[in-house]
Amino acid sequence: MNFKKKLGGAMLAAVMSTTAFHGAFAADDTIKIGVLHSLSGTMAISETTLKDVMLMLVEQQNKKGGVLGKKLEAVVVDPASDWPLFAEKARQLISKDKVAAVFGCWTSSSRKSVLPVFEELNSILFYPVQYEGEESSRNIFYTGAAPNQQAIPAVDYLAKEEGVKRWVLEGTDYVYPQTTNKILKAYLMSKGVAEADIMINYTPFGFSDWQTEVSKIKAFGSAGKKTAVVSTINGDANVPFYKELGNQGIKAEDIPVVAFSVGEEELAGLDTKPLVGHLAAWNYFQSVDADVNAEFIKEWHAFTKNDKRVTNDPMEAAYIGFNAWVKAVEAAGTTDTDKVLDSIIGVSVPNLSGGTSTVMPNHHITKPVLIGEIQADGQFDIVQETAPVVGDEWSDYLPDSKNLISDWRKPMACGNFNVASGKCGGKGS
Amino acid sequence: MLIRLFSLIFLILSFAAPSFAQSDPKPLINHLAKADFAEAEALLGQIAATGDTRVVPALQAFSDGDLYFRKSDNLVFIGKAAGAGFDLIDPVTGASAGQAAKNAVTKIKINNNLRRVIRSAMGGLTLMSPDRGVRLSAADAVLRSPSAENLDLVEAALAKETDREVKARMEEARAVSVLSSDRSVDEKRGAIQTIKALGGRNALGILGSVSGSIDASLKPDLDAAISAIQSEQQLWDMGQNVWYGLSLGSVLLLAAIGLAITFGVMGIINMAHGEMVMLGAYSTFVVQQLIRDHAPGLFDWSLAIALPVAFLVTGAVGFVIERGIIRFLYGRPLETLLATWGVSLILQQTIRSIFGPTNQEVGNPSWMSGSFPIGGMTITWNRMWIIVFSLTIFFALLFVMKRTAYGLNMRAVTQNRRMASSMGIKTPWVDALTFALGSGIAGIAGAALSQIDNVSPNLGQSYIIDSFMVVVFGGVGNLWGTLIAALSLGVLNKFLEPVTGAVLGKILVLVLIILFIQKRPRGLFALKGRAVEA
Amino acid sequence: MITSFIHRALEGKIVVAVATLLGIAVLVPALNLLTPPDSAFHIPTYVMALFGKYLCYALLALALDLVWGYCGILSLGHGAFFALGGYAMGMYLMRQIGPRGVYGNPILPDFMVFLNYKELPWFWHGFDWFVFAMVMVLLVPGLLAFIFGWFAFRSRVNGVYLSIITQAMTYALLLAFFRNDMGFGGNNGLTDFKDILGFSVQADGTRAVLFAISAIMLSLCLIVASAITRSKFGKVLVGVRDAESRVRFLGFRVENIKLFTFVVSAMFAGIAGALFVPQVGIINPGEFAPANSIEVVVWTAVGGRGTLIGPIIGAILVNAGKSFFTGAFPEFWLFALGGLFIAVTLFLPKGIVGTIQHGFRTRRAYKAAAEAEKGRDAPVAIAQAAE
Amino acid sequence: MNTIAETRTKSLLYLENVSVAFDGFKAINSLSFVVEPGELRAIIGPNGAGKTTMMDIITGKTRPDSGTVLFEDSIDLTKKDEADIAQLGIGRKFQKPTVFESHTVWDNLELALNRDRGVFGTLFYRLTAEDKTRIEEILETVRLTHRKDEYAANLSHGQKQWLEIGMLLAQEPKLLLVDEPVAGMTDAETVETAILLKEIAKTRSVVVVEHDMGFIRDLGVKVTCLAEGSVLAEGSIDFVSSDPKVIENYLGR
Repeated sequence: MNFKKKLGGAMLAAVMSTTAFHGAFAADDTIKIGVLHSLSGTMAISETTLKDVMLMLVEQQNKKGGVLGKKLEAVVVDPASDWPLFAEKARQLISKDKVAAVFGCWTSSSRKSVLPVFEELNSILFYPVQYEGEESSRNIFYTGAAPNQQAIPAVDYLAKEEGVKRWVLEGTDYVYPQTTNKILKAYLMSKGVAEADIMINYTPFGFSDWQTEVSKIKAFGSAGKKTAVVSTINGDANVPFYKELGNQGIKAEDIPVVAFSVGEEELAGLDTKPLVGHLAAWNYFQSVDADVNAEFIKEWHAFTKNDKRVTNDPMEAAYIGFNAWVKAVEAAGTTDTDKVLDSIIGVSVPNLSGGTSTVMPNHHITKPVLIGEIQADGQFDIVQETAPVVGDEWSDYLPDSKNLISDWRKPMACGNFNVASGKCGGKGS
Repeated sequence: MLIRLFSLIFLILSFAAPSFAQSDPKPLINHLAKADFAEAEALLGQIAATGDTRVVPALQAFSDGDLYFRKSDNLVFIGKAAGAGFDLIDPVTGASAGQAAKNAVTKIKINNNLRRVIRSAMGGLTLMSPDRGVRLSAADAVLRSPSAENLDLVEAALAKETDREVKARMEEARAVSVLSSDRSVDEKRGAIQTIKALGGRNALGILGSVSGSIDASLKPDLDAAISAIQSEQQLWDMGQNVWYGLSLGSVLLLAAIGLAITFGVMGIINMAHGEMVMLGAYSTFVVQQLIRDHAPGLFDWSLAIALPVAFLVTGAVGFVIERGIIRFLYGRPLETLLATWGVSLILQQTIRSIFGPTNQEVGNPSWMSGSFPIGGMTITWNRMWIIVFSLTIFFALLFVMKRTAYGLNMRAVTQNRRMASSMGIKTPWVDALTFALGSGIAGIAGAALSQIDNVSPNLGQSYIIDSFMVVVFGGVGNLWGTLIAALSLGVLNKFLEPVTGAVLGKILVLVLIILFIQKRPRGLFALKGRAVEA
Repeated sequence: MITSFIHRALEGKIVVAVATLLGIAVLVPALNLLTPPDSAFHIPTYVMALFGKYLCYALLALALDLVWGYCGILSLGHGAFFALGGYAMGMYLMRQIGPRGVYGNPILPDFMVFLNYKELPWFWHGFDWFVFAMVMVLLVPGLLAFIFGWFAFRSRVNGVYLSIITQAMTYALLLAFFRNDMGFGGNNGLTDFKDILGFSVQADGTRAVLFAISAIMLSLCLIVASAITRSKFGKVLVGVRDAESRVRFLGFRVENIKLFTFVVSAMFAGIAGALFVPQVGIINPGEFAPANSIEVVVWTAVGGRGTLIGPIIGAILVNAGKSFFTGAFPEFWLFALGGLFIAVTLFLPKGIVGTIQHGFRTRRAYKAAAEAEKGRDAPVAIAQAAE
Repeated sequence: MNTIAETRTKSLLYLENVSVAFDGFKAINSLSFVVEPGELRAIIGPNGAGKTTMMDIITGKTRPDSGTVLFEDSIDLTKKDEADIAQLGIGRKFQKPTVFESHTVWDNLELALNRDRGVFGTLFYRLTAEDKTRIEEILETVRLTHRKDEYAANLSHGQKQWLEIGMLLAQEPKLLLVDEPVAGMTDAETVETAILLKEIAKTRSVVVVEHDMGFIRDLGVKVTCLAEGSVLAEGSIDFVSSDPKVIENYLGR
């Protein structure tokens, strides 16, 4: 009987000591930032790299003298690919560790899970991954691509340069592909593509047997019109997909595949020779020819002590987000959330493709869109680069969001202002 | 299209003087240095029109991304990476043109569209090659990218061709070119028949592509040909589906077969089974890596070398797990579930710590890449070898279990431990070896699965549930049941998939298994009688 | 009848546990709300939220203990019932957002708007009404358990087979809820809740009340579980666990006994899920993942199955450990968890509470044996002489 | 011999032409067998003769492939499951003593009592004075009164056998099937058990399967010898043990 109480006591003590443990590091002359990326579980495959990038950026910044004369300190936690744990860890970072800002999340689910926490506790999250849009929070900055910064330019390229008339929208069955494909379908139809020339198809997460799907694509592609596949297939399912494509002899010259979730890191697990010519659309490729990029890659190799480690788009997004935050904090002279939120809008920082990216009032950033073809060495050959594009959080091609805009500057300070009704949604007014 | 046309006109105008007089392709090739994609396309047309077969290596190099121009003088060369720079080769004569540092030359951009143009152009240019194989692939190239420009070349080549197979292919290539040309209606009608006889998806595509523009009088012939090919294709699709099902089934079999021993025969709910598969895949990766670094010539043998390595590595890990943990848990099956789940977490994290969380590249040896056609079906080599391989393992295992002394001991121990031990069988050894065998087979399976799936620390997780379903569905303790269950679930899945979609298909299969277990609580091939209850 | 039923539940250690829980239900929110933040006794909101979550997990573990510890049914699918209860609550919370969603649609939740739903799917109706939603919290998991159990127990699917098909069940539900066409928000699930019964879910006061309710529900369920296991029915349950065929040949309908327990347990899990959702602010298909259900088994095993109190302690301990490790030593969390699984099965097969109880019981058994020694009669004496 | 029609009218248990096969092996082969009310019957036979399978069929654990199994002339047992059959009044003791080891002796008997066995009946069950007396009686009968509060796990093998018999008594069956009750018992225990069974058989029918010929002699009742799934011989122990077929099949070995 007694032992239950004792156990309870011991447990409380354990939790308290965790607090103490962290507290010990909380010296006054450091500014803490949170790193909220899964280091175990299914998402570790993608997110661990971003944790490393953040640690590298913090180290570099400290070499430059830190921020506001204080050293930065990264607090790394592991939400273990478990969405409710993301919320718990976010709460812990903000309330207990008192971090000034958090860099993290990969999947939309994890972002949706922490969003209420950031709004409630009024902190800042930098989210570095391409996503489906349809969201704008006062406390979140979206430095990855919105659909218009990736999907639409890619489709334009295929239609123009390759004369594609028939489209397969192949995706993993979750929100990002569903939304992107809805937007793309509306866009393609607005460009005069017939509904019969669009095939949408979904597969489960981690799908590995692509034989039927690939032969379906082949069949759809044999109608005599130039066909392309727009792939929003998620991480793990890509390797077997491309292997099947290669083995069934679908060459990029016949049916090109353009992917939005396949970057250098994913290709690192693949023999890319049969895939030469298939495409990807991102805002950054490791093969970008720019001095700032060469420098970044050099530092990355030095930091990871591995000159085979590749760089990729979410890393660039993390880089931009981090630098924008640093600049905004320097400008505001404080890490206070409200002041930083004010000062960060309009901040321009160099991106890794040789230009600059600006934080826009809708909490998205400007970035050029690059289309690359896969090469035999696992890198991308950039075949097109656009002028910088502003991330569009509310798609113009979805009926319910085309009237919405987001502008977090005062006096509007609204994430979903309806230009038709002249009201800010979500406030109940 | 319009833009292309304009740029073509622009090009012709801008290069008007040289292009008319040109029979030497070299200046044309040099123009590629500063051309954008549209200009390059026009230039390629002109290069092909010279009919000069000396340009073939340059076109090939362009297609492979090996064509460079020298920044100092904008001259174009084929570049072969050599040390820190490039060996430059003259694009037409093939003569060496010295070397250049990496930053002294720039790669000429290429995209899919240009590659397509090159393929067609090269097809036309190499139709007359003295090499039979080259002619055959040239005819193929023409067949795959029909273009009216190739028609004269094909006909010229046809006239000289003597080899029967090549001739037949060229006839088909001619038919394809005829359809997109402005030849007479009769000639086109003949072409439609030739293509119809050719059959297959490609033929369907060719006929479909002209259906909009073809002469109205040919329309009935065309439609008849299309529907004939389609209905034939439907039959082949059925066959193809069965094949896909068997192939998926063989993957399930591979994944499950080790479990059929550790779970089915020994009764251990081995949740670490998936991680054994993963370890096998990582063993393969390490072996390939060593071969790449030290003996690249052996690469095609890498899988053959990796198989025993994977077997031994995972077998050894299995041995350690059995001796260290599982032997204390016999008779408590549900607790083996907990312990082995713990083992699986530790193995996953260990691999993640050593190799990192990202996918590792495991290459396909050449004999496992690509595909070959059987009628209207495409059989990929890797799937085919995996089917062969999984059946081989299955029968080898069956042999070990039923025909060897060790197999007899193993069955004796699992049926009545005490009796077996009093008969002088060293039960601890048999247990450890059996678990090692099951693990080792999972490892081999991992080596094979590395050919079609991701090699990442999560690899095992994706197979564990399916594996249990197969063993339970087949009937625990029955190897034949495992085989039948794997293949039938594979085929069922592949027949559901086109109807319901992949996601719903998978859910339905799970629900069907649940329902089936209600009907036959001990699987397809369950032992009956009193023994089961004991 | 009912009073005696409940009265029977209140055995010594259960009383202590319930008292402790009720004490926590009052004390923790009070310390959170009434003390100033810099006080030494102040419990920060995030700690309270954390413990609220642990309490929900504890209830889930208790639910599993009822079927596994007492009835011998190792369910690897209890996460499914938990998630279904959570979804029922989540649907209520979604409907409460009303026109405050980003698109301002008064009826449709945001995810339906941007996926072009024209109207509310039929199964969403009624969830704007709290009482209905709460009934569903019990009914949906209960019904699934009933249907599943009705088939499985009637066909005498047992042991490992049952475990595997419960796993198949939760896996199938995982895949189904991932599908966007199901109308449950796909992989993002349901999130961004605003208020519950008119109170903001993010306010400290609401959180404190939710915490208190979690603790109270846990005590209630503990009492019910104790009453069940200490009744004659509970003895039959243990009988089913230890010698199912004997129970059958005594004339009990084993399938009904299992079914009742399974359904009650699923409902407990549903309640746990429903309390979990407003406290963590999200429910998504990840909760259906088979690995989650296996983790519940571990909490139960660590604490000691068949002890009711043990699983509660196990759930809280393991999750506190998880919070600690994933914060302090992120890379080692899986090693620690994996090691725990192995250590518990090898060295503490009865779990923490089970081992302690076993200690007591062995001592009692020695005493009893000593007494038997004194009063033994002829056959026993002969039997022992013969040995 | 009686005609079939005559037997049917007064039999408690009636098996005719029952067959069952497991994976091609005929465990029971057109077996016919009758037990009359109040009868104590012994069954012998070599291993694999189908004794336990026959009990499985009677108690509903195994379904016969063909044949008739009637209880009290009218109830078709092949249509019922174990719980139904137990509730009809057929009790069964297993070869290996099967009691609830983590319950006390008292609880074991309480569970076995012939009371409402439904979910809610058991949930709200309270021990009445009448039930208490009944349990105490049985405890006396099976000589376990002094160990009533002990966990069944702590009983000796013989005591477990008795506890199981006690549980069957608590069940108040009309027919009791007892599978090798004295296996592993000491001689003294065996003698006691024979006395106990005869006492029980005064109020109900009992079928005993046993190998121990001495024990069967002690019982002094009609004996049926099974071999290869059918009846080889039936009659007094002397009659059966002098049957040449029985000697060849069973005793002779």
